[in-house]
Amino acid sequence: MVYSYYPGCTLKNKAQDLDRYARMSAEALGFTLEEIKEWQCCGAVYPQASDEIATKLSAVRALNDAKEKKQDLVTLCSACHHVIKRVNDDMRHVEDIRTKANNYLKLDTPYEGETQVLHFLEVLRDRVGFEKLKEKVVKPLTGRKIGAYYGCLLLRPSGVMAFDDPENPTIIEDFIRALGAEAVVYPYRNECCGGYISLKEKALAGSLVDQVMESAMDKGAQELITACPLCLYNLKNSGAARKLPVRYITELLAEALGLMTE
Amino acid sequence: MQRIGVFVCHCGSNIAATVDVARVVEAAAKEPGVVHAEDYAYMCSEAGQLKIREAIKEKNLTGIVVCSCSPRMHENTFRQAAERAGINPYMVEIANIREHCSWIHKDMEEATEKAVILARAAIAKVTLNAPLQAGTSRVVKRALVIGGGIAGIQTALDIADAGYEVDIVEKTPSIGGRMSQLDKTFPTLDCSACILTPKMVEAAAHEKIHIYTYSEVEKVSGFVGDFTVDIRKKARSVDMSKCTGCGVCQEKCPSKKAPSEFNRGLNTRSAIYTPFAQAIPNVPVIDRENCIKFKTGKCGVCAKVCQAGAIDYEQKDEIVTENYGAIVVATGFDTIKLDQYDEYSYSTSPDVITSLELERIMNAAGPTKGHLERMSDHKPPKSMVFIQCVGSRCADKRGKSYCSKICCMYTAKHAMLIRDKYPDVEVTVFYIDVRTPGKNFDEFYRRAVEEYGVNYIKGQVGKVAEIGDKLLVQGVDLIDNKRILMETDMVVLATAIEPNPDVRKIATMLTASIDTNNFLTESHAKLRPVESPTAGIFLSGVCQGPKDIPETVAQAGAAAVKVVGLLAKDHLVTNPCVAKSDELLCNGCSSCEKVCPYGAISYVEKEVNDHGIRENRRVALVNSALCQGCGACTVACPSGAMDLQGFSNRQILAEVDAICR
Amino acid sequence: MQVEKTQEFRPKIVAFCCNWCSYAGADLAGSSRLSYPADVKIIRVPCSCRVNPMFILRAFQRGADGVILCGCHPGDCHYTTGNYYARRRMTLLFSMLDYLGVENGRTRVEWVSAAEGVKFSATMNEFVAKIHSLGENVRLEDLRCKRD
Amino acid sequence: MHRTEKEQADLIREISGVDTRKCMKCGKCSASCPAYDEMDIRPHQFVSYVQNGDVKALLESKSIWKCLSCFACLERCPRDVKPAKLIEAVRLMVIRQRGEDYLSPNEVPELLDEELPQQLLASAFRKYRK
Repeated sequence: MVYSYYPGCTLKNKAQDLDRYARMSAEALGFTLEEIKEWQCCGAVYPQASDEIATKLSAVRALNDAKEKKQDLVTLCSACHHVIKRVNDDMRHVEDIRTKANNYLKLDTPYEGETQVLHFLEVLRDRVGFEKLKEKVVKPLTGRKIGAYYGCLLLRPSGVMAFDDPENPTIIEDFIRALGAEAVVYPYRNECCGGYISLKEKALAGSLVDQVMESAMDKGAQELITACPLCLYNLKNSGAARKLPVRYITELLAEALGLMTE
Repeated sequence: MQRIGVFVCHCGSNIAATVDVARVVEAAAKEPGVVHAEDYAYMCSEAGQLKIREAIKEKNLTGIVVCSCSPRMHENTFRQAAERAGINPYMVEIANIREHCSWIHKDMEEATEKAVILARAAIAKVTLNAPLQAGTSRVVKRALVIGGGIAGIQTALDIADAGYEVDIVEKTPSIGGRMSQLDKTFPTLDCSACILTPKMVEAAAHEKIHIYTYSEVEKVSGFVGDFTVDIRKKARSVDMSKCTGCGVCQEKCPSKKAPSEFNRGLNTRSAIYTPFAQAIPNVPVIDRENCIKFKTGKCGVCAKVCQAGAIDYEQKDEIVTENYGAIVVATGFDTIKLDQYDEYSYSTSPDVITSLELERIMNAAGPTKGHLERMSDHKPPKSMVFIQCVGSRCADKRGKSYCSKICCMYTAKHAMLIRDKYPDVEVTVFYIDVRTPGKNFDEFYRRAVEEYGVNYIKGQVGKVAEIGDKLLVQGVDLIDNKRILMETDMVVLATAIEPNPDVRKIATMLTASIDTNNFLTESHAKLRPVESPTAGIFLSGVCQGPKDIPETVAQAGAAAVKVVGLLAKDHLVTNPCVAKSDELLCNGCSSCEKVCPYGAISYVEKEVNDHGIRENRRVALVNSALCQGCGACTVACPSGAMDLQGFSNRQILAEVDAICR
Repeated sequence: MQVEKTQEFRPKIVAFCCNWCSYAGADLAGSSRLSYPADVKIIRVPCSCRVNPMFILRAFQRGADGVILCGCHPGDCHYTTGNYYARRRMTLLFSMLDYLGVENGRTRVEWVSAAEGVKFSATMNEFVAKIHSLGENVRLEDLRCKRD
Repeated sequence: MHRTEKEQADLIREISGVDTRKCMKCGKCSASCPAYDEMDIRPHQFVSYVQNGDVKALLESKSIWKCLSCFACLERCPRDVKPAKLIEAVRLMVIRQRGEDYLSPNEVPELLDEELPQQLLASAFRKYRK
């Protein structure tokens, strides 16, 4: 199975691990991530205003590229996933945005939201299956207590993202269990890490990260995993010193699949 | 040639403010066949009706049109007026110029123009009306009540006390309903069981009441006065005639892991069980899904210990068919599922509970024997938080659009009871609005605040998070405009109520209409609140809309009076607007017979005289006692032989023509 | 002003409403003061299944610009199955009308319960707007049997 | 172009797509907001300020730079009001109309560190600048 793949700017730079281990794991699990040509930055935040069109175009280009290849579009970074899924929803349901975006892009056939956008985790859950994944694990992570950090962008708004229950998600926990580790459920796993605010509002971001860390430690987590480079950065660099190690979901996956080269 | 009179009602200013009634009169008077037209302030008043009667007599009218409110309001009034003046009541047509015109339009010109057109359509129709004679049908002097909660019990008692037979069908093993799960009741704090149990006993002992528990309505046919109902008596696996209710079987049953429905899953019960100690009948049932004997074939402990020999593993479901003159729906409510509201940690923390669960915890017969304690570690709480409107008043997909009505009061009750019994426990209520319309209700709520020191904070809670063995409640105080982060031991969610999920199935069987929230629709929101628009179907309790106990009991009594009023009649006048076949046009194809939902059409071999030619033909015959007048057959008929009296093809076409003129 | 008024397109719209659900829904729209254009005129029928395709053809023949049929929601029919018959009949009729040149937008079946005053009004507003966008039903004009 | 406060409120409603009349004033948006304590005008107040046409105060509010766009208010609102979209609309109004950027390229070098992901800069520029 071949999927179109949109890595996004950060995965080509600071978050190369997230990208590299995803590709390796995909091959091991029997699917291929085929990077789309000439992708542009998704903009990292979804433009909420109804009159913003130009800022959504790079997402539409990526979506159309996948459509032309008749492939589903897979993303990894939470921000890219959020932006692309929501823009796709706009292209499907908001006539005004669809018309204007197509007018700008002048495609041969207009893009109307045909592409299915999947997060890497959704591919694992819905296409590969966590049971199947479990069978492929060669180095089960037995005994490790791992907390999932979802953040906000993957889950909300749930109506559009349709990723998981926005208040009590289970997909990353199921993923952790499939890899043989113990999933630690803690209440702040879906609260914001501070996002872009950490650039200028250090104190606010710090208090949010502390809350997440404290909550995860309170429930007995020994390490955290996330899908988002910005979450990872904030969790590591904001707030108090008392911290759990944070890694990408794909690092953990590669480790359990025995793909880590040490 | 018909002589038509047209009567235009002002309805005070309801119609006259937007419709120029004088112009309607003027326009109507010019229509062919109209020999009289006038307007009056209130046509439905005695004086208005007198005007109609006088005009009928003076002008020798053969038919009348009243331009007024909806025919659903006053069609009968005017039909009776016509009949008193000596013309057939079905020679009356209503032009609805209030609900369909004056109330929805603002522009006088536009509304008047429309009123004239509606009047013309009614005139065109009445010109083609023919006198109709209503037939009669029998009334079975027995009522069925679906649901054995306080609503159903009260309705049944009131009907039975009036001297009529009543059957109660209850789905669970005992009557009692939600009220039997409550600990105390507002605003007087009487013990719920103490006031309910005598009613349950009275119902069970009443010679006119028959109770089917662990039973469900399976099929309904017939119509007002004469319904035929199939009741499925689910296999109890216990012979009711032999069981003495000693309870040994429940004690000895080795399978004790089934969640107790009665205690809202807070503890478990045995596989053979009665839901609660005061259950009526006091005869257990075997829950076959959890019974070891039924699962593996081994066990049989209950049969061994039963001295009465009442256990019967071979028992089968039984269908009972009964006839009823009236059916009362009293199917009640449940709380909504909270799996969509996990910002309050209901799925993850056992110390976050619903108010109904708290009732069980507070109850001496409940899972904690009435001790207030946390379900996680069985420690008594030092502080508690109540969150109001969870799932009520929601415009999103998760919740319900309506106010559940009872939550403000029961939360005040819970808060007060806890402060009374455990004065050291801090109680905080987060509210959006406190709604206390009802006798002594606001006083009750104020007592909770002023005498019992319950802390009310205005502002909905955003999140409840488990931190250590505490719950962190994150909210705001909208009055102080301040963040609230409050550690507490227990959180109680005032969960929205919704109609019993089975009600949709039941409403479909009864062809009773239901609204988008699954509440049964009443015939008129103000004037006929306990009747369904479907004749012979009555509504009791929360199945019609959120209600507290006093309102439920009042409505249950009202429904009973309506049933008694129906059963007191020896026969009913049937709707004469039924189908009729023209045997000369009928080609005997059976198309009509196939679409009739009532089996009202049969075919007979008959000699007909077709313009002098006598021959035997197979023709359709409508049984007017069975026909309900839907008209499905009239459209199915390929030869145009079948027509509906009162809504004939010619009449409807005349209306179409008048509107499109 | 007056000249404008007479030139303004005032569509003729016939709404067949079943007595039990939609007619009551229209009553509720009225008592809730939920307005919709006066162009809509309602004819009460006992059930949506009483509506003979002939009635609708006649309406278009007489110059109606739109016809809407409202009945109880599927499963809620007062007569159990009437609305299913109506739905099937109308599907056929509407496709035939479309073939004859009466666009699909001019005909509509909608389920409105007795409690759905809001839906009734919204449906009528929508339908009238649709008829306005389609304009006068000129295509059948030539086929109309004119009396004079 | 000069707009009255009422016109500005209408513009905010238009670009946000928010119907402020749907609000039942329960405060759940503010109760859910992680940045609540940093805000001078709180999420629930944004709704009533726009409803009442008090736009000037909103344009001067520091809250528009504190909103995380985490959508907690939007997700949990029982009335589907979407306060986050209102805040975004006000922020856009400020950076579009007054050209008042909250972040200048000159500040960036000293805010950078070794691990800082590109995504952070991209989103901050989107949120803070025209």
